[in-house]
Amino acid sequence: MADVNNLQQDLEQQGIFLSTVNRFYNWGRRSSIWPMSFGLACCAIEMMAFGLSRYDVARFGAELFRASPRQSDLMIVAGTVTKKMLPQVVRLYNQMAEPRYVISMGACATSGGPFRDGYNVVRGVDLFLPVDVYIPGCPPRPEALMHALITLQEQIDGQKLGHLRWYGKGEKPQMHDFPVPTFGAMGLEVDGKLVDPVGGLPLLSPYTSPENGEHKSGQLEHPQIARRFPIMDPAIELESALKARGMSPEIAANDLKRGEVSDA
Amino acid sequence: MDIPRGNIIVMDRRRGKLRVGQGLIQGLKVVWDHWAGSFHKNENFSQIHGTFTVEYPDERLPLPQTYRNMPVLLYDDESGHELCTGCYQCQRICPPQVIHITQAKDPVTGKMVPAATEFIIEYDACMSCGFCAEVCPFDSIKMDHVYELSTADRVSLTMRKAQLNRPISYYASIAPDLWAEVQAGAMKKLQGSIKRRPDVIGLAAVLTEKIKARRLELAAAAAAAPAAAAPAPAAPAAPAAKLTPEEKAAKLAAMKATNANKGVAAPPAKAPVELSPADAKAAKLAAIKAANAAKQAGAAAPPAEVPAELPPTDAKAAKLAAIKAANAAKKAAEQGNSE
Amino acid sequence: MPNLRAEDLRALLGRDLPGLLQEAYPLHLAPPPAHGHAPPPFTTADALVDADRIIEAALYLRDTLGYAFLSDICVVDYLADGVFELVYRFYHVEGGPSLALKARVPRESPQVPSLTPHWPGANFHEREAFDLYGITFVGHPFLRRIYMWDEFEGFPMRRDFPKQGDKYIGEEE
Amino acid sequence: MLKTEELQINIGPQHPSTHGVFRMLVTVDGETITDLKPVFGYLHRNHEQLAEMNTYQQNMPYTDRLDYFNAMANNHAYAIAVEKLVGIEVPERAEYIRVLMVELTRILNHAGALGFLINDMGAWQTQLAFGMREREKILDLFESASGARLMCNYFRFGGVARDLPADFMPRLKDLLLAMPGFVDEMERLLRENEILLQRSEGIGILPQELALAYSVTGPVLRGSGVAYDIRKAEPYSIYDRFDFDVPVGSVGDVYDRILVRIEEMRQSKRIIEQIIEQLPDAQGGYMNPKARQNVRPPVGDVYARVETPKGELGFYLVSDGSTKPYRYKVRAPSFINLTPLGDMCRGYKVADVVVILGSIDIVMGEVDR
Repeated sequence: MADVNNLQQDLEQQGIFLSTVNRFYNWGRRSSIWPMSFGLACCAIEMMAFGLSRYDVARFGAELFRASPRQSDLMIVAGTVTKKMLPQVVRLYNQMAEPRYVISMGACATSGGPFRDGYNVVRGVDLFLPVDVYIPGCPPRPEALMHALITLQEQIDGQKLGHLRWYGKGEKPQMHDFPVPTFGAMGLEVDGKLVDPVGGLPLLSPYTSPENGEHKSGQLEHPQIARRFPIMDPAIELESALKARGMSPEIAANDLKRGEVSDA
Repeated sequence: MDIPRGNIIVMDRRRGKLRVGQGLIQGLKVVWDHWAGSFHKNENFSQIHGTFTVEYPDERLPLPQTYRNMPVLLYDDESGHELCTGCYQCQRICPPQVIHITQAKDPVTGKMVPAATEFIIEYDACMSCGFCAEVCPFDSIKMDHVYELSTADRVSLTMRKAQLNRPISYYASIAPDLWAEVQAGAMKKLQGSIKRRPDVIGLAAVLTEKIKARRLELAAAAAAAPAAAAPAPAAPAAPAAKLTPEEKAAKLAAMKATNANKGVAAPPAKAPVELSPADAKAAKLAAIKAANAAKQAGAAAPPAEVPAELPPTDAKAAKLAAIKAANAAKKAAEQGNSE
Repeated sequence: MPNLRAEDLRALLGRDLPGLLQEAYPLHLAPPPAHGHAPPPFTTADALVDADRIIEAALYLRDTLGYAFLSDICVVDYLADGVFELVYRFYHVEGGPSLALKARVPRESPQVPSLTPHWPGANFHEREAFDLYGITFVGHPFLRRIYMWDEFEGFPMRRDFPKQGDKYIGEEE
Repeated sequence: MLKTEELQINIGPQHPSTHGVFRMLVTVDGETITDLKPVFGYLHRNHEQLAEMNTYQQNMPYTDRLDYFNAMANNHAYAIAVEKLVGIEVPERAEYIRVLMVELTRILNHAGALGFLINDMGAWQTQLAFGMREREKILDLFESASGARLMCNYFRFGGVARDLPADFMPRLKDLLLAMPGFVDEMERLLRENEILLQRSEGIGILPQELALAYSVTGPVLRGSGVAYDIRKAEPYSIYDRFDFDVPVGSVGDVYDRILVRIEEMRQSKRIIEQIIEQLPDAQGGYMNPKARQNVRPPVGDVYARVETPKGELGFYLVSDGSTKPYRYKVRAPSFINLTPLGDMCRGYKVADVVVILGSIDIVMGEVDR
């Protein structure tokens, strides 16, 4: 935090007024993150505990669990996302107003978790939505969720008003709806193409940066893992996933560079 | 019908005669009592009134010793040896199959060595069931208490061995009783496996000092042995073998230093200006981690933080090179011996 | 507390509903291994009844014996023998252990009369069996997939449905 | 009379009052419900298929995630089933610990379930906050014994994972001191509250015969006046050693189910008090030392059931003689208790649907598995 403040001060010394506005604006947003009351499975119980008397998320200004996606800033994906539920999840996310954030709570939402071998389980909600904070754990303690909230607040602190895509005009990448998968005979389909097929495990999300993806695929050269994920070629997977979503890689990457757009 | 040892109670739907508003006032009294009680703290389990909130970042609930969140690997503080022998018990039992082990091989003989060269746990799919810690015959894998693991980078949740390593002293500080139960057996087994570990296999990668010392020791031994038998041919081999690991270690240390600088010293906000996005992310992560570590009241800070910032490929390459160098040294020593 | 055992039920069914009981031939749980001895086949002591007359047997349990509480319907896929076995489990309201009725249907054309018109509680059990195993319950008022979406093809709990993961634990032992 | 057209409404799967991802296809005539069809599968995470890919031992943590409110009760049912299949004996002390945990689970489930029900009625979070406070205390106990708050994974074949920690009993006794006050307070808050009476009396009536025909179990069945409690009807574990009563309702409406749940909390407390008395004399350790965890049961099948807070949870296992179950079937109480939902709601208003659903007390992890 101190470093961020230093930077802010530097900029202010150079007469950049925007940074003060930034700070004020970010302070306002970080202190009133309204989550959507959106419980999927086990983690939702811990999410309720996080909102109730013992952990009391009201101390962070995030106690207003909104039932409507239109009124909420934060989607806590708390639990296993099944293929049958996924279209609804994406639809709900599409309905949320910018700025919007996603916390992927627990192992199931992050990667399918213990159920990732199931025929009806989505192996990571980040295959379909951009996720800001991941929490491992099954289920994570309410404190862990609070820590994720604090992490998210720190991310928000780093955002710059002038370069947020929802204030952008002209050149800036316009936010478009994320494609809602439809039900197919073998699994979920996007534009008639099977995504997340039975039998394979898409390792990387199209919404994390490509370096990360290659990094990971290069990293996991391990006999057991190769056996687990038999048919994957991450580069092709990324490309086809992006294509299937009708998105050019640059736009997808830009969408995700929330914290990384600089003022300069 | 009647039931043994008990009665069937038909619930009485009305306790008394209802008066208008009575129920509401009773209910309001309950709520009022809670409000009035909220000015003092709920001290123990026998109270139902009082403030119950734990103000998380500032105060924390004491965790029981048995608490389990994510598995970590232990190494011995003194010798620097890991307790893990790569026996695959945890990998077999793991219900979601998130543990992946590569067992170490003796570079000279090619035989299995009771140590793991790589140990991957996918934290992002771990179900925290604790079976791995339960079955581990060497008490090497234990459940950590740290739950503040949230991150913006899912890839960083695939933990490799260097990130999983924790000293025994750390585990003994979070679960003293549990460790005391198994300590004697675990240490005895560790001594047994140390004897069967050649070279620097099994030393925790974080302990660069220890590895360096061990290398020097080995090299000295290698140099000493041929020196007695055949000084002439061993002379060129020994210095080379001596130099390479040192070089490597120095390189490793330098890399680590730069990484540490990048990771901890660079302010996250400046990162985008100076560094590539991936580095910025790493820096941010490091900052968060550092903040966590600072929060964790000193003692509990896991020492595995620094190598966590190492790009694993580099680490791997360095390690590989180190092992190769060590092999070369060994071969030289053997040649010396045979001659 | 009523305490009928499976043998008693077989005797009663044989006495009161002749021709209903079938001989419970042993079932193979796995195809015979290439080497080593084959695991023993699965035999059951429960009453195995003609699948087409399951309603008759169930009503006998309910109306004559008083086992009115249909607790569970379970399908087991015996791939090696090419049959599905349905296990109907009944309880007496007074308490005591359960009685099970079993019926076997061929895997190619699994059809059983539905119990739902008589026990509304069988509704979801049968829909689940239809969804996951593809067993058709004749006479069911609303036989649709219950868990998977309607467009889904295949019956995922059948043993020949492709499995995703590879849990190899205990195989080598 | 005015002729109105029927209208279909989807409630869920994302709806604040449906206890998770549950969808109801409601046909209404004006405000009155003419038909209701539940739609499942939004949390169908292939529990049974995964279980057939796992070993018996590996399935224990998966059972936690069936009814994630009552992990201990699920563990109990599964442990009993496998023990019956293999023939493992459980030491007396372990049985006491198990029953203790399961009864604590019952208290926490009912405290939570009533809170959610009142929350669904529109009372926002008052009762829920009180209920969750007691729940948190019990979760603390669970955590100190098993290591986790929700997904305890505490039971093993032949006992429990580890003995109770030293500070468990004092804390439990403390908790029991608070328990009567808590239940009385809950009763004061709810029992005679006019608003609650109006929302729950005569709503969602399930007559006795229908309840039996629909095979519902647990508090829903007892609320309809059938005194069927598996702990009494087919005693398992050591339930035949305890004195406790079985509360039943007389009408079978939502109000009766609330009353039955409140009384069951009292009865659970009674059982726990008896356990505290008898536990020090119990023979044996917390674990049968001869019990192997990686079991290899003989070929055969078994059905074992327990009374979880929600009803009859049964496990049907078929063994092929290997370490993995050949067939693993869960008879989930929440799932079957939903069967009569359509009949219970027919003729009531749309606003009553969430109340009736709340009074059934479902958990989607168990419904969809």
